[in-house]
Amino acid sequence: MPASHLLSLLIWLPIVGAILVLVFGRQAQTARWLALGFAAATFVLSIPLWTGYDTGGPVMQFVESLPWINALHANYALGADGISVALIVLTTLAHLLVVIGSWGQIKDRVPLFMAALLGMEGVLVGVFAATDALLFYVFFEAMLIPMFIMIGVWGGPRRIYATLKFFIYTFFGSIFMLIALIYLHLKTGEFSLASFASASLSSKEQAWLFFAFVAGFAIKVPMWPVHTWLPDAHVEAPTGGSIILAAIMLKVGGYGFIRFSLPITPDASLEYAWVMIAASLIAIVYIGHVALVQPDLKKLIAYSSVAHMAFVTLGTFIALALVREAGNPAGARLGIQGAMVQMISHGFVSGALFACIGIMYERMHTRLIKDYGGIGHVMPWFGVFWVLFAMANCGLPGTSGFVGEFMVILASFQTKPLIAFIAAYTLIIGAAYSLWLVKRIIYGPVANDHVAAMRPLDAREWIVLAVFALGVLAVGVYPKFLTDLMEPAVQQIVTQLGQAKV
Amino acid sequence: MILSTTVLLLIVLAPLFGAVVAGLLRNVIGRAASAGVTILGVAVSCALSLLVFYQLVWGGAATYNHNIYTWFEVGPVSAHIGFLVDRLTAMMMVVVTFVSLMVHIYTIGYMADDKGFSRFFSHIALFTFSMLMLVMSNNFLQLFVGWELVGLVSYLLIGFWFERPSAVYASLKAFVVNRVGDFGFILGIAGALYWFGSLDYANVFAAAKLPSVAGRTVEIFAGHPWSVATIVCICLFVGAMGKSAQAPLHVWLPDSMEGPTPISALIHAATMVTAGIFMVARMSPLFELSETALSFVLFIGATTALFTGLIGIVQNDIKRVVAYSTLSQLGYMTVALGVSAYAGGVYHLMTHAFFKALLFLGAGSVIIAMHHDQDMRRMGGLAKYMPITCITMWLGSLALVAAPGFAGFFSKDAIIEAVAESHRAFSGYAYFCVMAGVFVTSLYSFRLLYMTFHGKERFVVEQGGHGHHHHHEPGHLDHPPRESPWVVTVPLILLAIPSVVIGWNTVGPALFGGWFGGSIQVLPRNDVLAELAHGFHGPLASVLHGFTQWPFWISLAGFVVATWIWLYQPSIADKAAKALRPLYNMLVNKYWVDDLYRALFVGGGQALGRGLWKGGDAAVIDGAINGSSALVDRTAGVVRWVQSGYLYHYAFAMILGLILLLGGLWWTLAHAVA
Amino acid sequence: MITLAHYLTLGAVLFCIAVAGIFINRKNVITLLMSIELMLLAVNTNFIAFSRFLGDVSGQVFVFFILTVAAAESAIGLAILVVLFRNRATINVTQIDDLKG
Amino acid sequence: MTFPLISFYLFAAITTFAALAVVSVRSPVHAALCLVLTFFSAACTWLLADAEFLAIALVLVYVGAVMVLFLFVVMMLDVDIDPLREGFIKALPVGLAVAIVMLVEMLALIGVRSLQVPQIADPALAAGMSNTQWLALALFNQFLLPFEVAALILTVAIVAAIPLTLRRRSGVRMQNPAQQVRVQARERIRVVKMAAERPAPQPETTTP
Repeated sequence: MPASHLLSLLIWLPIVGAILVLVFGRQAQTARWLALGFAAATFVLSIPLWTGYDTGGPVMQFVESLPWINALHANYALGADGISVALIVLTTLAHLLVVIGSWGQIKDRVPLFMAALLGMEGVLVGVFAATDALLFYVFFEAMLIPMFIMIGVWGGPRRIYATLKFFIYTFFGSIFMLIALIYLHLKTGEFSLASFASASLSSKEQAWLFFAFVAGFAIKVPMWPVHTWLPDAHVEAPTGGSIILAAIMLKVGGYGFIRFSLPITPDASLEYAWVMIAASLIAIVYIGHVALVQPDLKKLIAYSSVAHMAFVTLGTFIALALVREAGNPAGARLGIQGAMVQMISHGFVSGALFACIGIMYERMHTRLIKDYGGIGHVMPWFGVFWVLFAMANCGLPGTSGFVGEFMVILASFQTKPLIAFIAAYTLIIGAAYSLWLVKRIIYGPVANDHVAAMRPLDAREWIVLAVFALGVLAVGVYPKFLTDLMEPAVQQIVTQLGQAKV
Repeated sequence: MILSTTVLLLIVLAPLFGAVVAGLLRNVIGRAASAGVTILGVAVSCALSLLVFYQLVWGGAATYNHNIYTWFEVGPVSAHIGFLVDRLTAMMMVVVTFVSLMVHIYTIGYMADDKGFSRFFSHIALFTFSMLMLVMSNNFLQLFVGWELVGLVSYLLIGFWFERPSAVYASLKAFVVNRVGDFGFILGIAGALYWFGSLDYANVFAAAKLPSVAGRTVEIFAGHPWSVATIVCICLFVGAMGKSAQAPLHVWLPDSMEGPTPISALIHAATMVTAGIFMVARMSPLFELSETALSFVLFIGATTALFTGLIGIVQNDIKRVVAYSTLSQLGYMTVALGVSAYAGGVYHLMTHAFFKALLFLGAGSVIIAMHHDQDMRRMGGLAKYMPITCITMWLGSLALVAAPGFAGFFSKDAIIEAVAESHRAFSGYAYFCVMAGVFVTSLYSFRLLYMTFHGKERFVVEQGGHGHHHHHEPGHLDHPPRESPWVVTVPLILLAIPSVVIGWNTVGPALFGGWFGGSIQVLPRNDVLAELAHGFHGPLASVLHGFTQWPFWISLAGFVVATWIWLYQPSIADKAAKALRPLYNMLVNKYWVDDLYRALFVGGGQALGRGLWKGGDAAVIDGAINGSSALVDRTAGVVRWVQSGYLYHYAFAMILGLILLLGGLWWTLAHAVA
Repeated sequence: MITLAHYLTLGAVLFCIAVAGIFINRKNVITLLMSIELMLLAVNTNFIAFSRFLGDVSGQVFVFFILTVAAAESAIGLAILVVLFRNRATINVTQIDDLKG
Repeated sequence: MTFPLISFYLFAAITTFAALAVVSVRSPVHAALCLVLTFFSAACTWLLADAEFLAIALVLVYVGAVMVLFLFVVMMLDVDIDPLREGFIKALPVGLAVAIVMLVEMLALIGVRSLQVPQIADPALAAGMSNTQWLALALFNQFLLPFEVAALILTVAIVAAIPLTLRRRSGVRMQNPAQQVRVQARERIRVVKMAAERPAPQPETTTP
């Protein structure tokens, strides 16, 4: 395979763009156009990643490796399998949409915002592309900085509390991950993920490492009960920040579980899978009910994100039990595929919902549900989009939200019917909170004069929502393009899971 | 002869095309074109369905079972979009597209003044697409997709007038209650995949018959082994209970009458609500494996058939009466399924689709004439103003009460006799319910007719100059009621024809002739219809036989009572209501089921959510987190005291350290020496 | 004979006097600085004694460096003192608590 | 009791008492003078330990330079000594207690170990050279780099002391040589173009 620098390009192009925006973007308009140019270029460049990924070829493609810190045997090593490719394309697309969507919404310090956004993009691509643990860790932590800036500068009234909570919470978790990485480095002398995966570890070592990784990733996902930073962060974050946070950043946690926990500590993952499964199931039921009663739009969607991401962890960890205990690798593949599709789908759906909330907030400057009502009369197209995304949020077939949940439920039934029974509760509670929300804000008589004065969607907003809608429908109608892309990677993970390390 | 994939695709996609065009371009192409394109789509679909039906039944075409495309494929698990078209499917396709076409045409008149005209057309066309996807599916995935999509369209259409809070509430209720059913349904699908190894019907049915699979049991509750077929079937049937509004998940259907009447006819009478019946019939090879599941089906169906019908007697909203009658009839169909008379259930589904759509559209016609007032207490004597509506409604009602010769007679009579033949658990209870149900049906049907079309006119026609005001007092009309325009009456007539005659030449093959072929499979020991077939000597004979049977006389008794009370002595009804106050209250309050659900699930769910939010998230989790940060803060506050800022304190600290160090050194050395 | 213990005792006594001086003159920076000089003297005495009695030149080299650093320290210390007095008009240490956390 | 020992006791006693005086006398000037005495007597004890070079250096550097600096500062700052003496008596018991505890500890430690050290001859003489030479050899061979660093530290200290104490007085007029050197011609003379003459103002015409 010829050497490719596509991944490097996708990482550094936006970061260079961020610097250029800061340097030349004194004028807000210049900054916007520059950012749009770079985001669009990155997205266009990420398409060959998808089209060029050979599902028949080796699992890791677009591989690059340069010595980085020789003393530690750490390399600047990049590579992408189907999972990474899907997440990277999602990242570049979401950022492009956020640049378009934030066009008029961000009015002060535009260059800084756009630079933070582009920096975020590069770093996120880096997270998904790194095959060296140290490099991964650097990107993993670097991700916090732009988000910290976004929430801290353009956030709402309680932004300081929210940023600190967000930062310290996630940072606290990732410190444990760093310790785990250092331990693995001492053990293997390298930092490459492949060497970590093949390292033989005793069950005690694995248990410690497993919980260290859990600390890092569970907070990121976020899993119950370490989810409370998310609603606060979302409520205070500007729209663009919320979209990136929900659509991409949360995925890093799920990605980490699949990339680190499963291959490196398979035995401990198996042993403690019940903890993760229980936490996921609790999240589905508990968080669903909590979401039901939220008075704040963003909190509601944030809680629903937690409940949906629980399907990701559920799908990931039932896979272990399926491979090892039930001897059912097919079910395990279904579970992991379901988790992955759920991540991509949630990227579209939650991103779209936060974009919708941003559009409402821009017009009304309130996030309280009780201030809205009857928007469908004044913004008909918006109502259509909103209903579509709400339906996707409650997993209606034909939308992306259904695919992942369906696969995970099918797979979890093969572990234990009881698990599927609890997981399927999301069908009811998800519909209840999503559609009750629709009832209160879109339907009904026009609530007040402010609602009546809301202006319809402008072209930019329409495009953003339409692209999200297309994504939601594409994944929902023909998920095969996604599952085929990820199948080799998933198969490899499941094979690895089958081999005990102890 | 082989069915053409193109034709089948066209059947499905034509309404979708109409829906998309009317939906997305409604502001561009205008109202007439939106209606035109959807009607054209559905008409194409209907014509081609008839063609397919013809090819299958008379053209000798083989059953079509092919995948169109793969939805996802993960290892050995694959999910497809594909079609299974056999006679059962073809019948459903014809029913769906025909009723849909009638409703489309009718809608032109009914929704003429509505500003959501184009949106409505786009929705009902989308519904047609979804329903076709459901019935034509050859696998569980697509079945579920169609299942949910019809639920979505039902949701959108019940809440069509979304400025009305009651409509929005009803739509939400319908969707969420359906979701409760889907909860079971998806578990059933997961179970089918797990135990039978596939999502395709054919594979599942084949696998389920294998002795190794059929004999398999699982202990859901410790110590009670259940066969896997029972679990899967009950789970699937829970889905059917949601969609086909069987007790106790029936609560959404009466409320769904908040939607425009055409969709009440199409979705909530003729097609969507029968999806559950269709599904169980489609799954007959599975259900046959589980006596337990069928008994469960029988019990639920019988309960629904009687008790929801009773509520219909006390309703005053014309559409709600019809809605409760639908519930009751769905109960009959379910009973048929429960006694393994799948063909009987499906046959009743078909006849019911025609006459119930007719009744709804007729009710709609009345509602138009009454300026969208639905209360029967403000009607009466409409027969002379709207004869076509009146006559067609009478025909529909006669079909509903199973007057011998009408379509309903053949199907309902077969069900009742099948129940009598059956020896399944609960069949006695079911027999009582269906017999009592016959009386109840007759009672509310004729009550509706009398209160609406006959007797005293209880509305006021205001003559004079204030004809321009648009806010009518209820029961006050500014001109005498008029017969509805032809777009309304033509569908009524077209639906009345099959309601009357369709039984005559279909009953034989459908029920007793094995017309459905392999689509419906019944174990010989369960085959009650085969028992009945011995007594079947053609439709005329059975009509004549019908006059001698109990159901006819019970029904006639209902007619007499209804005529006496509501045509001649209306005061009796009030007296009866007073005399039987507790019973009356129970019926008016729908057995308090709605109140119970509202308190238990809606209130309970919210209270639980609030408790978990305030108590779990805010108090415990955030309490722990903010508490730990507060702890750090407080510790820092204490430690801060050390940093007094006075140099001599630092010096003192250093010296203290030195003393300690020296003391320690001394101590160790002294010990070392010693 | 003068032994190592003699010198070490002298160093200890000087050091303790300096410590006491720091305690009892805690408000007077000048005396504090002088006490520090005394401490350094005590340390130097020890170094010299060890150098002499262990026959190692390093001790004396260190004394040399300590003298250098101590000179630098007192130069800077006094300069700071002068600036402090100029800005605050006092050298009372109890009034200088800018380091307070 | 040999003569060196007697001398040692004498110098040690003077050192001790002078040190006590340093920390206890009231006037800073007296304290500084006592410190001079302390250093001087300490230097004498160093001489007894055959460290001539350092003893002389102590006298020259400390007594000659640092203490004079102290005296300068003490005299230059017009310090009101009374508030600084507050708490002297109060802190005395603690100070003494701490000092005595430390002394006891140290003496105990000395008692434990130092007696085990054997007596040896003057190492410099044993090496056949003077103390200065002995020290210099080590300093310029083994410790050359630290020596240079020490020199640098001293320089830095001297340079730092100057800007710390320097202050610009307002209202003092002084030359800035740098500015004088950098001056350019066009800053001094500005050539302006203007008309050679300007029209005289028109007399106001008054109309009767």
